[in-house]
Amino acid sequence: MAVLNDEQAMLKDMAAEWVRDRMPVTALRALYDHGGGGRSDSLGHDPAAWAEMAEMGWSGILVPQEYGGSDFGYLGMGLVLEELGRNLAASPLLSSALVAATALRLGGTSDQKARWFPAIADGSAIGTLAMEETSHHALEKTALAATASAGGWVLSGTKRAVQDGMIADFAILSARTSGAPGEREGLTLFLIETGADGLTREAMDQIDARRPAIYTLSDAAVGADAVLGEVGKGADLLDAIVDRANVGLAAEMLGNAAQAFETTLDYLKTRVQFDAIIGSFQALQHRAAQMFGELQLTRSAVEMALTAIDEGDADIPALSSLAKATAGETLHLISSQMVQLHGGIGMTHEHDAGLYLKRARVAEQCFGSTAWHRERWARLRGY
Amino acid sequence: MAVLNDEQAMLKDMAAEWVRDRMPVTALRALYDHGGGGRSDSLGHDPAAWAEMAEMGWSGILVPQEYGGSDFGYLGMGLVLEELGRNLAASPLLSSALVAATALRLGGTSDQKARWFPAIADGSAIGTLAMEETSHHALEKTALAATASAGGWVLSGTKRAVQDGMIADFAILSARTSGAPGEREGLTLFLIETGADGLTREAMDQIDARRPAIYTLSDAAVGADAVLGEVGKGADLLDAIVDRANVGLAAEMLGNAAQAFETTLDYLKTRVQFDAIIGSFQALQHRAAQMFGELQLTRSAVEMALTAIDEGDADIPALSSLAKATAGETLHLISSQMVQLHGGIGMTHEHDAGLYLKRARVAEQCFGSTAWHRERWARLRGY
Amino acid sequence: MTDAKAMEGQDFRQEVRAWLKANFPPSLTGISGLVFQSDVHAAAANSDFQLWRQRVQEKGWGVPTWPTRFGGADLGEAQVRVLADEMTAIGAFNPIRSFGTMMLGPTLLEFGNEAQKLEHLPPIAGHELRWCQGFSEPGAGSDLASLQTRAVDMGDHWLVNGQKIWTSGADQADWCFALVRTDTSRKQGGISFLLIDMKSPGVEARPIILISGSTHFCEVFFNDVKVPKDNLVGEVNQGWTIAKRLLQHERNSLSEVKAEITSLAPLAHRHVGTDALGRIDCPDLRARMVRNAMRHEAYMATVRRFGEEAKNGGSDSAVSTLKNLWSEIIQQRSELLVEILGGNGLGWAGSAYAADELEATRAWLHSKAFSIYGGSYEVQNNITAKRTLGLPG
Amino acid sequence: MTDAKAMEGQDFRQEVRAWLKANFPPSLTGISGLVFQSDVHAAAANSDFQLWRQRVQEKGWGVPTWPTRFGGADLGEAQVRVLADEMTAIGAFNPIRSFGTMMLGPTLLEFGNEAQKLEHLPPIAGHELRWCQGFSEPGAGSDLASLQTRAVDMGDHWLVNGQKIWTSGADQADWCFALVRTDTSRKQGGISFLLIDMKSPGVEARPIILISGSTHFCEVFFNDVKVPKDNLVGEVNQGWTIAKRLLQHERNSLSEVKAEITSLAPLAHRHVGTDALGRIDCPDLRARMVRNAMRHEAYMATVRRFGEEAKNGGSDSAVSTLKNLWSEIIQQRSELLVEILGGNGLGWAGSAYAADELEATRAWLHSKAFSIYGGSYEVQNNITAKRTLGLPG
Repeated sequence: MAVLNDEQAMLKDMAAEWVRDRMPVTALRALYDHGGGGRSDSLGHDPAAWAEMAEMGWSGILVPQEYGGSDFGYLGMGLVLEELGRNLAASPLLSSALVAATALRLGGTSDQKARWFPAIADGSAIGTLAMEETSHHALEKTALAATASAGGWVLSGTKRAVQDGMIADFAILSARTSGAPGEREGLTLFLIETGADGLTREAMDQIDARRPAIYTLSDAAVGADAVLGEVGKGADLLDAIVDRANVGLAAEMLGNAAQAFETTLDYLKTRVQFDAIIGSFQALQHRAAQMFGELQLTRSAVEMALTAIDEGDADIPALSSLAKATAGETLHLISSQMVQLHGGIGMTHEHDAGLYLKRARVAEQCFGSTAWHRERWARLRGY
Repeated sequence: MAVLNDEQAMLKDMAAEWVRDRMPVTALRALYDHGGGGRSDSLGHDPAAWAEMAEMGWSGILVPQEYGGSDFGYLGMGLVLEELGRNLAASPLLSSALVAATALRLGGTSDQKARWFPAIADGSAIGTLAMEETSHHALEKTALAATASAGGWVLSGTKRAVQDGMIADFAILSARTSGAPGEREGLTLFLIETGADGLTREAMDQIDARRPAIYTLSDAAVGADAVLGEVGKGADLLDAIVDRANVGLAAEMLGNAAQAFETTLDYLKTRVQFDAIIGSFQALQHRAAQMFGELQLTRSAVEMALTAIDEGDADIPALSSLAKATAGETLHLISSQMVQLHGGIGMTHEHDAGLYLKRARVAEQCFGSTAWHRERWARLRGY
Repeated sequence: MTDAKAMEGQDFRQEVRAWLKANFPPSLTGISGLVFQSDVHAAAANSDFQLWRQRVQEKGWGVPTWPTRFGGADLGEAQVRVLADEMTAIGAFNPIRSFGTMMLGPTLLEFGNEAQKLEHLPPIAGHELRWCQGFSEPGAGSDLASLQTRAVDMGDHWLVNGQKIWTSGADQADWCFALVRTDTSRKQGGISFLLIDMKSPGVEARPIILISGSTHFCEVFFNDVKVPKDNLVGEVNQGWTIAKRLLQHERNSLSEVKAEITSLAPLAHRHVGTDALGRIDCPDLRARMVRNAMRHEAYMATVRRFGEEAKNGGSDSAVSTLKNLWSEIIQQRSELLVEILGGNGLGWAGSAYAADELEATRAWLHSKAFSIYGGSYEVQNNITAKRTLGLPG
Repeated sequence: MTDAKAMEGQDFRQEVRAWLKANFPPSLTGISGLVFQSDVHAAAANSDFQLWRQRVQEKGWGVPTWPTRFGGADLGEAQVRVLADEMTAIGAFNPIRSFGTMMLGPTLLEFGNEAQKLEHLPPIAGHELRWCQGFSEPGAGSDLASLQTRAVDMGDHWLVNGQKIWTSGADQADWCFALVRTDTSRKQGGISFLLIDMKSPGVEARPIILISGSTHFCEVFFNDVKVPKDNLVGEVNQGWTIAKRLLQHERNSLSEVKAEITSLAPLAHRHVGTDALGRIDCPDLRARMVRNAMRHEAYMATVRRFGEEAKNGGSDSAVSTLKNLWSEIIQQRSELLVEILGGNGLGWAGSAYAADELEATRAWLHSKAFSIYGGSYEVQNNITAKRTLGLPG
């Protein structure tokens, strides 16, 4: 653990306790149907739990105090996300209180801030980021078209895998105001309410029981005041938002991995085969030792990146990719080994191992895969 | 093992017996000085042993029968190289009887064949390939210039890491007759005698106690009849030669790896620590099982490639790279683990582990590294 | 092989070729027999498959090495190879392949009495009855010797009580070959091999839902199930020996899977894109794909090599090694396929994902079992270390 | 920290900064202290280093936490951190660092008697006498408890017979702290901790040639060596307890190595080339370089994190984990460096290779020891599994 100040330590303890009591893995299981898919009526999270989280002030951690938040910083937010990750708690905290709040912090107009920050902080509105159009993270491939009109802009196109997209009240949406797909130039970010005319959404039944959405925009009109940042220069702003999103997600993945490891370790200490506790077999001991080592690297990379954001470090892009890629590799390993080391029972839907495995792959892929972030880090570091 | 015919099985048995009796690893040690470098007076091999190998007909395995060889095929040659590899036997068999003989088979004129095949077959002449100019295999980077002259060509430039370069009587040498370094077009292969005017050579003190050489050519003249293949179109011919060289080297590496594994396995079965034979520790057992699996993949890849050459398979380039890369990865693993599993004693020059480690890295790098062959395979297979 | 034998082989090859030409329904060309093997409904619904099965059954070629009186064709190993080669050449498959033919059959041939063979082998050869394997138990996954299901000798029958788990297709099976404990005072030495009619009162099979959504595996409960004394195979307490032989058959069949390698490269070019040099546009993913594909190619060569060596009297001592290589390579491949699909490879169901994307996701989840069933990765490594490499302890 | 304490810290920082400015010879800026530590001749030849060492010694800052009467400066942990920070900031180093200061010193402070401390600590603090560590034996590499070197109580002295191995710098050492067997009937409980003068009759040190050509390690033979009774540290047969503490110091110092990361990318661009997209022109090598470098960066963050946590009262229970991460990452890096150099990275000596190429090759060979010495990779994993993770057995 990073060295925390008293307030951070208190926040972490509170989050740990609440997650343990209120959000056991069975809370996630309630989002699944009997056969292993998402329930048809699922929202992909538990609104009552979300209300409690807002009540505790977590949704306002990144909202400036003048707008009703605590401006507690990314390390604080990371501590909460890590605890939520331990039990795979599904909530829009990352999408709204980190990602959407970050977009407003970095690119929002004062009107946008005044309108949405208070609602993010008190949990009454949920924001998200609508960015991906293909199966892989690639902002330059954006094709969704924004055409200038008299009163503002008209948007047409499709966004996939909008996180918490079915419950979001507004989205930060990337669109192309000039140039062609493949170019970084010509992107612009818009803030659009999900109830807007011309915007329809369809839920995606994802393996982790979350409900991302496909947004289809057909001549959806927004005002000129919907723009975040500069028209046509949205790529850098979007990268900055996604950098912070990835670090937050990496913190959640650290929690996933830490708990998956501990659950597996407990199993190794109790399961008997061949007349021995299987945790006494040296091959499994060494595998556990290796996983523990990977967890150490991951925690360091995640906490370093969280701290860098709070400190406004110029190296945030590389540190963000380092955190996400390290967390991705570690979670991949540990979630796979969680199934393997539990043996047959780990293969059943009834057991938690599969839930960690499924969430792991979604998280690994979201906001750029492990491979994508390795490449980005490599370019940034001159390889 | 591949399924061998009677003659192949007999050859293999003979080679195994001779290597065991005549070329223990101590034979290699005689090429090292006390401190771990090559002896200053070393030729990088034992001429008396080489004479015996020629006597047994191994140097003529790839020489057509009309020129005094047995034309026994690449699988047969691979069997011998594998056995030699077991005890790290240093000899010019690969350079001369495989690589130079292959060059003549694929590109030699009838005069060249008549002059050199009989001498290769009876061991009275040693041939080699002089190809590399930089630290990495890259035939297109060839800069050594061949300028047309009245009677033929004048060569100027430098070749590095010419295998068995100090004892070779002639070399197949790649030179640029047109174009610029970086281009595949414009290469031509020449057969040059190492005693030629204008050719000087310098021994390289390599970690494996072999003696590759640097050849410096200063206006060295060769006749028009020194050309192999077509002027300016040498790249494809050279690739074909190197493909076969790599498979032969991979067979030797298979032998290196197999023996390194068996020696280590024997150690695991006898060394006692913590009151137990260390081979009873499960973590080491599983590591041994894994290495055994890698050896299986390697043997299959090597034998498949050897057979493909004998059958004139169109897929030789990819199968050659598969064999070399697989052997490289396996030998890398096993030679490193040989040191690790022997513990402190494996770190001493007195023990054989270091000799396997050193030879391994040289072989991994020679004729294109493991990474180079992975990339080549990937391009050939459309990745 | 002598010339005379080679000639015989040639004659047989001609016969097989002609028969296949006349009898194999072209509509089935290139279809994997596994499709029908694992789905009883698909098998029943396809009339060409029914026809093909009937024809092969009549010929005895579904179990070609078995004696003709048990439904086989009494062929020698060389002829079986010819038959397999010719089937492969035209994209045909053996429609009789099942748990019964691959595992129980060979075991009964070796350990069963004549009455058992006559009763059970022909329905297996005719694919009339389906068998399941009752070995694993909740407390004894890879550690079969610890099994607890009791069979008590009641004089005229065995009374069976206990629970099995990971029983493939138990809910659709007619019979079960099971390991049961007949002596509690010994471990391996107290186990017997019993044939149990799944329609017996007291037998209940409950499908288990796997992480892939599959319900192929079941829990099977035995509550005071009466099993005739004649259904014991071999001697009482000889079950461990029989099971070890049977598991050899299982491992052989698992490592024999000879699927063709379909390159993932075109899919990656489509989903991930291509860089200016024509490479898959994600270097780290590409590097891992390449390494996996190279290992896969070397693995397939290894399967062929072991096959060749086995024909020439080589040992099968490296089956555990093969199985671990296979599970590692295929699991990695499944992961890569999902990674190539990116966000589209993470769906469970619904119109937001294409059918082949959903199939890839389920197959990836299913692949996690490869290193667990049929002897876990860890157990296979133990076997390689001790049996193949001779390491102590 | 209270404000008053912080003020004190500030004052001390000013003092250190001023003293360093006045006393650190600029010619030594940025040089690793290890250069002089491992090469007695280099140390003797450099007059600035001699000067620097003398000044630090007089100040007591080579062993800043030791009491002043033993040659230290009696500083607290906070002051030591300030001292280290300020040295790092100007590229200075501790010139007194040795086996004696890092391992024997702390051990003597804890277990030695006053006479031993007064005799041995000042020469260590003054870097006047060199120590070596006589623990490993030919038959007991990682398994110290099996050691065989005997020390027999002869009334007025101990008589020592036996052989040690892997003794760093024994041929240049003045003294040896050794583990010896004083009771053959017990294993760990029969070991004592003895200080042996290397000039005693019967002591012989023979350098071992390593695969890297290094002769830093020695075999040490003890033939009827007489050792004064006073040279026993702690109680008879308490050696195991003392050694465990000492090895903790060793592990701490091993995992503390905080070399800066120098990117291998420029070297690779030079040797391997750059593709049309500006990437190192060998995708598989590049992918492995990137992964290694990312792990290295995360590892350095981990060292810093553990350092921070330790300052705040965290435990050092993960030292074995750190050591294995470190050895794996550095060994891989050494392999990559040699791979980047290609054929030029495979030379032993001579003009055909550049000096930095030869150095890289030797360093790579030497790096193979990292996972062997100071507790092998396997032993460290055992420790992590049992001590840190609480796994049984």
